[in-house]
Amino acid sequence: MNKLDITKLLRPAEVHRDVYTSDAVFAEEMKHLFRNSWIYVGHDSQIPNKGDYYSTTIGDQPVLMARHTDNTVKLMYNRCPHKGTQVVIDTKGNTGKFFRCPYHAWSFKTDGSLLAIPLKKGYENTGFEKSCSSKGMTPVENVKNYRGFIFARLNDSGADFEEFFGGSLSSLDNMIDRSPQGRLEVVGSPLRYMHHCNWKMLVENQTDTCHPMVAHESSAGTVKDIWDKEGVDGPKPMAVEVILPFMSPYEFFEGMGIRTWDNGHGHTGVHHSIHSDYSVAPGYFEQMTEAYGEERAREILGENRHNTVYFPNMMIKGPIQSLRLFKPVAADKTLVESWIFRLVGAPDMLLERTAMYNRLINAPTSIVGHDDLEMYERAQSGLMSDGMEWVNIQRLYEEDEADNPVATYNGTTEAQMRNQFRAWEKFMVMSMDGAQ
Amino acid sequence: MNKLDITKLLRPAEVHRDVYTSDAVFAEEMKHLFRNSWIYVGHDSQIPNKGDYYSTTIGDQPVLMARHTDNTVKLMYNRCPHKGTQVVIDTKGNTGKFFRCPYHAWSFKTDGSLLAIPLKKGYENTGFEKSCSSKGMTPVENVKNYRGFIFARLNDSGADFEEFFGGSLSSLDNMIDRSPQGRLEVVGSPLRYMHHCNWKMLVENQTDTCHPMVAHESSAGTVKDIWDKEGVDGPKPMAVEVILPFMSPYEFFEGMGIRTWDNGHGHTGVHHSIHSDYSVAPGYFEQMTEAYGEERAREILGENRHNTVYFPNMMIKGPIQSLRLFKPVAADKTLVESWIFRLVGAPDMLLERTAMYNRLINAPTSIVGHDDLEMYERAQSGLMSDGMEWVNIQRLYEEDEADNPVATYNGTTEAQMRNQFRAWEKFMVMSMDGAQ
Amino acid sequence: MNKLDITKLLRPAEVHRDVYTSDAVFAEEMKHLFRNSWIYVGHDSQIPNKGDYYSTTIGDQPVLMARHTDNTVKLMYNRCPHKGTQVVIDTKGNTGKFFRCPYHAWSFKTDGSLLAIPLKKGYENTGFEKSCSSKGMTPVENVKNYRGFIFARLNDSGADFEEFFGGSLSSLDNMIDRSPQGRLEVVGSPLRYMHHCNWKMLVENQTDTCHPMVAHESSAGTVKDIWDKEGVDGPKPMAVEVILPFMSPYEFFEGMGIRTWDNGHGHTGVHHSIHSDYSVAPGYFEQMTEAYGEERAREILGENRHNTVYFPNMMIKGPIQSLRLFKPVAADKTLVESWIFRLVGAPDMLLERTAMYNRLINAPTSIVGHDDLEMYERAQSGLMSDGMEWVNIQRLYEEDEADNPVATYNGTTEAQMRNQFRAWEKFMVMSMDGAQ
Amino acid sequence: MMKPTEKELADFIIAEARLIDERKFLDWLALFADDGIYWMPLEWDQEEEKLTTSLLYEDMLLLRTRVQRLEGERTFSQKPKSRCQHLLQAPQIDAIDHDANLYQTYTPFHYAETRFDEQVILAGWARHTLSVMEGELKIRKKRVDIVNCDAPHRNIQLFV
Amino acid sequence: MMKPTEKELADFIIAEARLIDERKFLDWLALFADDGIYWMPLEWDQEEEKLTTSLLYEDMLLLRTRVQRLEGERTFSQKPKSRCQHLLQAPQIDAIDHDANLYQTYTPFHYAETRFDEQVILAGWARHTLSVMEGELKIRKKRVDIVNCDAPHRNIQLFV
Amino acid sequence: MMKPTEKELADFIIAEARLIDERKFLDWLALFADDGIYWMPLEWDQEEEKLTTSLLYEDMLLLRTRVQRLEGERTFSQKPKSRCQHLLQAPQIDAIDHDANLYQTYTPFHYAETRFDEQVILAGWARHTLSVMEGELKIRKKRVDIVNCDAPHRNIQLFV
Ligand code: FES
Ligand code: FES
Ligand code: FES
Ligand SMILES: [Fe+3]
Ligand SMILES: [Fe+3]
Ligand SMILES: [Fe+3]
Repeated sequence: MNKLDITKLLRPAEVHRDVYTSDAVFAEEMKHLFRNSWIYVGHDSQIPNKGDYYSTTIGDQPVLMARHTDNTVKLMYNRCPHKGTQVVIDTKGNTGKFFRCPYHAWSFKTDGSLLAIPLKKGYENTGFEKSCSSKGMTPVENVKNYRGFIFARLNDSGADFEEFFGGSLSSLDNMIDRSPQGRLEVVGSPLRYMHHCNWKMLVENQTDTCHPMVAHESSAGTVKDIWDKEGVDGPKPMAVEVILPFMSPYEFFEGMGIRTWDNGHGHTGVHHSIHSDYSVAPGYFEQMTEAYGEERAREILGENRHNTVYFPNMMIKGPIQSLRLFKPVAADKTLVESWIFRLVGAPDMLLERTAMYNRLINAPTSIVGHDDLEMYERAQSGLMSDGMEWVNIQRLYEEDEADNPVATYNGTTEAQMRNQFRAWEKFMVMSMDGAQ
Repeated sequence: MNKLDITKLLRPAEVHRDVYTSDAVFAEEMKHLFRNSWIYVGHDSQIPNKGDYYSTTIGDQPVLMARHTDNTVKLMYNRCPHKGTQVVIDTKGNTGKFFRCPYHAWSFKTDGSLLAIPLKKGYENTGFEKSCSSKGMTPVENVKNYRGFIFARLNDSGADFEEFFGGSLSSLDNMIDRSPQGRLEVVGSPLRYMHHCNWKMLVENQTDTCHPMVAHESSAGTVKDIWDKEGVDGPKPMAVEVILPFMSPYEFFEGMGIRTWDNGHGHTGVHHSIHSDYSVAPGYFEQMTEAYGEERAREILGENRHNTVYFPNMMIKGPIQSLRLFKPVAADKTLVESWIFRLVGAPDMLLERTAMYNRLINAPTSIVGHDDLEMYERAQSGLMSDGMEWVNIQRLYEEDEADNPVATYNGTTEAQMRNQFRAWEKFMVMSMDGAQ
Repeated sequence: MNKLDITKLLRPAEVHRDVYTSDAVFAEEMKHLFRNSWIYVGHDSQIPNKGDYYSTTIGDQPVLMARHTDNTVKLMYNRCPHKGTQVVIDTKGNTGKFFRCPYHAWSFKTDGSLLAIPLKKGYENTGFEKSCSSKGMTPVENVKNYRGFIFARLNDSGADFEEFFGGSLSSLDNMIDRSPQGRLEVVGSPLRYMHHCNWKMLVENQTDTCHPMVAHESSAGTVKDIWDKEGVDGPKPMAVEVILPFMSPYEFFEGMGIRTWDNGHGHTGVHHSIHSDYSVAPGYFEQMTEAYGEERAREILGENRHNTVYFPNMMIKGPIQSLRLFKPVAADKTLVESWIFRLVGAPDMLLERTAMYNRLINAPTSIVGHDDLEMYERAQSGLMSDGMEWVNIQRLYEEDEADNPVATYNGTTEAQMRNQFRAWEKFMVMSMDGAQ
Repeated sequence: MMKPTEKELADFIIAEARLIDERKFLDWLALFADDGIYWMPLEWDQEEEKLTTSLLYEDMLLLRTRVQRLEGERTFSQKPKSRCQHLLQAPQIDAIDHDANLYQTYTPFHYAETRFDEQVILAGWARHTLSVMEGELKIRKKRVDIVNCDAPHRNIQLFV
Repeated sequence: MMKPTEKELADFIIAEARLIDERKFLDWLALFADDGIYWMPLEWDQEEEKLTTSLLYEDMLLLRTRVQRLEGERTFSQKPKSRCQHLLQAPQIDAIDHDANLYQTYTPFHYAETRFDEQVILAGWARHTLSVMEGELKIRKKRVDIVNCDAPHRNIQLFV
Repeated sequence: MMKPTEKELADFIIAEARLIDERKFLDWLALFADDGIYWMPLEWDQEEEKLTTSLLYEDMLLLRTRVQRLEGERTFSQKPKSRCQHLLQAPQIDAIDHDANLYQTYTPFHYAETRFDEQVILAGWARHTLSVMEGELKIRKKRVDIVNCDAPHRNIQLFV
């Protein structure tokens, strides 16, 4: 496909269904969008020691993240330069001083560079040194460790990290600052939840504030109903505290506000959010005051953003220290990974709430998850209908929107979805030929 | 593909194997054939009350059939105009006065037209009213309720209902007239039987009179063998009565005759059929006489057509009140639905035989079904062979056949298959460009 | 694809990953490579009696091998000329004097030629005799029975049998000569082992002498470890004798040597092999001497070739009387069949070892098999990485290699892999247009 | 045996499944009473037996037909033959009525059927109605409900 | 019953699964103690209950919510409804402590859940901790480990 | 124990499967007699043990090799490790011969093996030949037939 094919798929407030259903479009996303963008890879607390590694994917590319001998985090394509074998396939482990391919024992330093080949003399006078294989595993050059969060851009050219994310990093900062030590640690394994729908439906949903009171009436509404009936006086149980806000009225979501940034990033909960009224963890504020001083502590904890979308495929919740990665598998298949973090130096009660939130909202066994997956998959099959070819994202659309990428809106706007698709077009076509 | 690509796949008495195996041809069938033809959707007894709905597919298109407030049957694409969600996915139910999308609660009248949108003000001054989404769910305009049987044509242009079916409606009439009240009712759920073969193989088989005594020797032949050995005198059990005729000799099938109509319709059993000699249900003839007068009653019951094929993908058996729908899923995948009907006002014994026939012949657990599926799937894989590229349907071929679409033949002819493929070409290319 | 597309995928000592991963390349392999080459079909001991048949595939083509009334082995496409039904699908059986299609009972002689059609008169004056269907099942003309081993070439033109295999037949001869009667018999069913990788990875592995001590350290190495610890004095158990040699040092494999022949054939173990030191079966040498005379007997038994690759997709082990067929299913799917043979007239002990070798090395339940499959499948997914597009087969590469197809090398060379890919190109393009 | 024990009832159910797995179909038929019925409903919680469609509702004549067909020379859908395997939870005894000579059992099961390289696994519950006849337990009715009774199945050729 | 026998413990486990299969969810809830917990770990050999992610870790309030939701008018993911089936190996009694009033059982199972035309089969082990309360066995904790706990599952909507 | 009861025989079979599921492979090996054999035929109704191909036909030396390999540092096909689960029907006692000290059991099973995100379920029957040795039951031969023995399997890495 060429630039024109892509641009034809978008209108200011409508998206052609092929964007969600076409295998060809998906292939272009892997080839362009996911290489021109900065993609979240993992957290450096997953590989604390030299030789630790973590293997994952960026789009459809298998990559390997390792803690190098110089203690920096290195990223390389997980592919042996000899015959293509994935050097490790365990998601995590420690490889010691070097990686060793299990097929013929070629070995590589933890930055991927070639260390040794058995019977090396077999390559003398063969021109081997001129082959691409002689360099070792191909490194990914553009890697950024932002306060522990590892991002990478596969293509050499493109926006640099700060330019790409701009003001949106403030949400990551707030999540990290909530640790008195300014440090997060990944806890446990991520929830892995397979969806038979396009990855973008999930990303759009993160700032879709008009669906909770409808789609989640069955889950949050039932909790509310049961709590109203059975609820004793005094403090709500943690689970109730977490789920009830999903049933807030439209006014609540209108009032929370939505902010957009350049390059498709944005967040809900500018003024308040469903996380604002969680009960306080004893001792936490004191720890924060000690670390930051009272004013700054209030500032940090006063910021209760709901969902922050990092274009193209990640979402974080600062106040609950969770991160969701929407991994594209196929045009109609998406793997959602839901990670949680410990606020180093903060009370366990916060981690307990984070873990509870994760299983109550993000698990394949979660009733809230059931509500959402049902919508996505109904949409994926509904879009096969030729009765209408366009998806509508027109709510609170303003003509000059595109001119002010950084802006704040009424919380029920679909502006952030439109913001995402403007970025989608930008990073799809930037490495495309004009015609093909 | 263009017209020429399609026409090259057919010869007067031979069919190129790509017609059965090519994904590209299948895609064109969905895009042209299944939209230019009148396709059976369902029966209005499935949705007797206002607000009742039934969801199904036409080709690869999800549609929703509903009983509207004015008591008429409405058909619409099952796709929310907002973000594409299928509004209902339950096959059947009652939605009350309106449909409500589960994602953001847009609501629609039971004819699909937009009823309401929450926070509607969010669309003011956005140009929303000019978008396709503002109209609601897209209706299917060309719908015909023929004595309870609902048919639809997705494309605006094409043959109208009477022109499309012509004389073939006489078989539907006979099935319906067999009710003293001239009314049928769907009974129970359909059998659903998945076949890994092309849908046309099943349709051709409906008028393939040279296979029963061969392919069904294992089932019908065994019943015959056991009955000959064990059979006591006196009346045959219903099951024996139903299965034995499958083993009739070639002469029987030659004599039964085959009739073809224009546009690919046709039927076996012009003069008699395997259904002719069923024992009489006590009281039934009296009921019929009372309803129609003796002469007309004899006329109705004297007509014992075997299989009537309604091009492209439906077959009915008037004397046994059953209907089979051959739903295309992929070039090599077909879902067969087998439905049965109650003759309103007739003795239960007839329904008992109908139900028995359905499970004995059409179930995935039926030995007769096993015989047939084995042939289809062996053919689907056999056609992968490049040793021969053409399927032969030459039996009793006559050069001038095409000039007399409405005709009656020796019962072992393959003329009806040829008739189907002439219609296949017609309805494939009528909406195609000459070249592409 | 055209010639140029194919040739661009190969370099003298590198292979583009698309050769293993592209569906388009796979389709061309089925269309050209597997029809221009002589492919192993089966062994005539599988169909000893008239009317015996064996059904299998050549590339993606279903074929049927039968013992004809004249006692010769006939091969035909397994496809009924009427509507394409596979005439038999049982892998083996006896059909008596003729094949009979189960759908409409057309019957065929055991060479495929049409025998009879029920109601044949139905085809009079229809032009049927001019149709391709009137000839019966399409025979495969180019069939060779080489001392019991049946090979076929689907395309009419191309290299003839002797030219195609040249000197490589010496390995088959040696395997057969090991029977005092010069006759082999298939024993039992083949192991069937599904691999999610490209078929060529398995073929290359057959002469990959640098992987055993690495990839099989877990299996052979553990046997060695346990045997060193537990091993009593005296003779090794048969299993130990079979597995230990896999752990031989590089020098052993360097010394064994590799020989290549024209058209992609070649073998390891020119001078000695992992099969050289098996203990002797009592009485066997006497049987051989009686049959061949002592000198010739020593000559036969002195030849202990390791793996002989018959391009494109078969491997035999003469000293252990086993044959492996690497059947392509898709670009990333390969079915491996591992067959064993009885040396007619030789002691059972040899068959016992052959059977043991098969289950210890080639079974889906075999630890040695687990080692290898892990490598292939890691490579198949690793090749999806765009960090490097070429597979390296440069070990001991010599510039003028291509000029001397028949040659002997140091046993650790990758020359036979290069030899295979030169043949791959040759038999891919020989039936292609120059451009397209 | 005039009054079967719970163990005898359970052993009978277990033995029945084993006969099918071992393809001893004639012995299996012999476990049915002359008026025995083998029923697989099409719908969840189906009540109606005869006036609506079922997957299977067969008397001894039809069951004998099936068994004879499975070994038939011209039974093409059994070339090659299917194989099956039953895995039973311990049968529960739902009713014992010595006076009425009626015994009800409830047996959750998984059923694997394979042919060529395809294997399907069905999950469900078997409900047996048994009576003692001439001193032996006989099947008056075997009702088999599979959890996905309304799914689009392909061939199910042996006995669940 | 003050001191349950091995058979009573096993029968309880078997009855529990049947209640789920028969969608008698309220009766099923009644088998739990007020402080009962239903736990499905996310990781193999997981020890930690609260300070790491689990697939499920629910008290009675949340379980009641699930049950009420399953029948809800606006529970779209249950239109149509899911169905499930349990197949249990005979429960093993791992611990009997009458003094502590604690009983441990271990039950390998396969679980089939189906909706529309999809069926998933989960394999795992259920570990029950039971106590006698007011003369009846109650579930203090039900721990369910599935063999592929860390696989990317789609919806699991009923009770394993 | 000189003369095992039917219950002891059944419990032994159930305990054996549990040891495999819990990856207590050394304890599992200890259940075999020194001349113990673990056999998985390749063909349906296979009689021949040594002069034709089997999926598995292993003595203690080879079984010890497998067990040691599973924990090996360089066992790449077990990085990550496979997991498995057995679900057994109640073992049936086919033969008790105290004089010959031979006991035969028959156990239908489903076996789930998983690695990464793949899960395979095998259905079959285990036939154990047991003897009492030094007061303990030992496995002389374990024969495992799977219903699709001739299907094209991928890796089966643990013990069915
Ligand atoms: S493939 Fe990695 S060393 Fe050969
Ligand atoms: S998708 Fe239907 S209301 Fe939004
Ligand atoms: S298909 Fe073979 S005889 Fe008709
Ligand atoms: Fe949601
Ligand atoms: Fe038929
Ligand atoms: Fe190997």
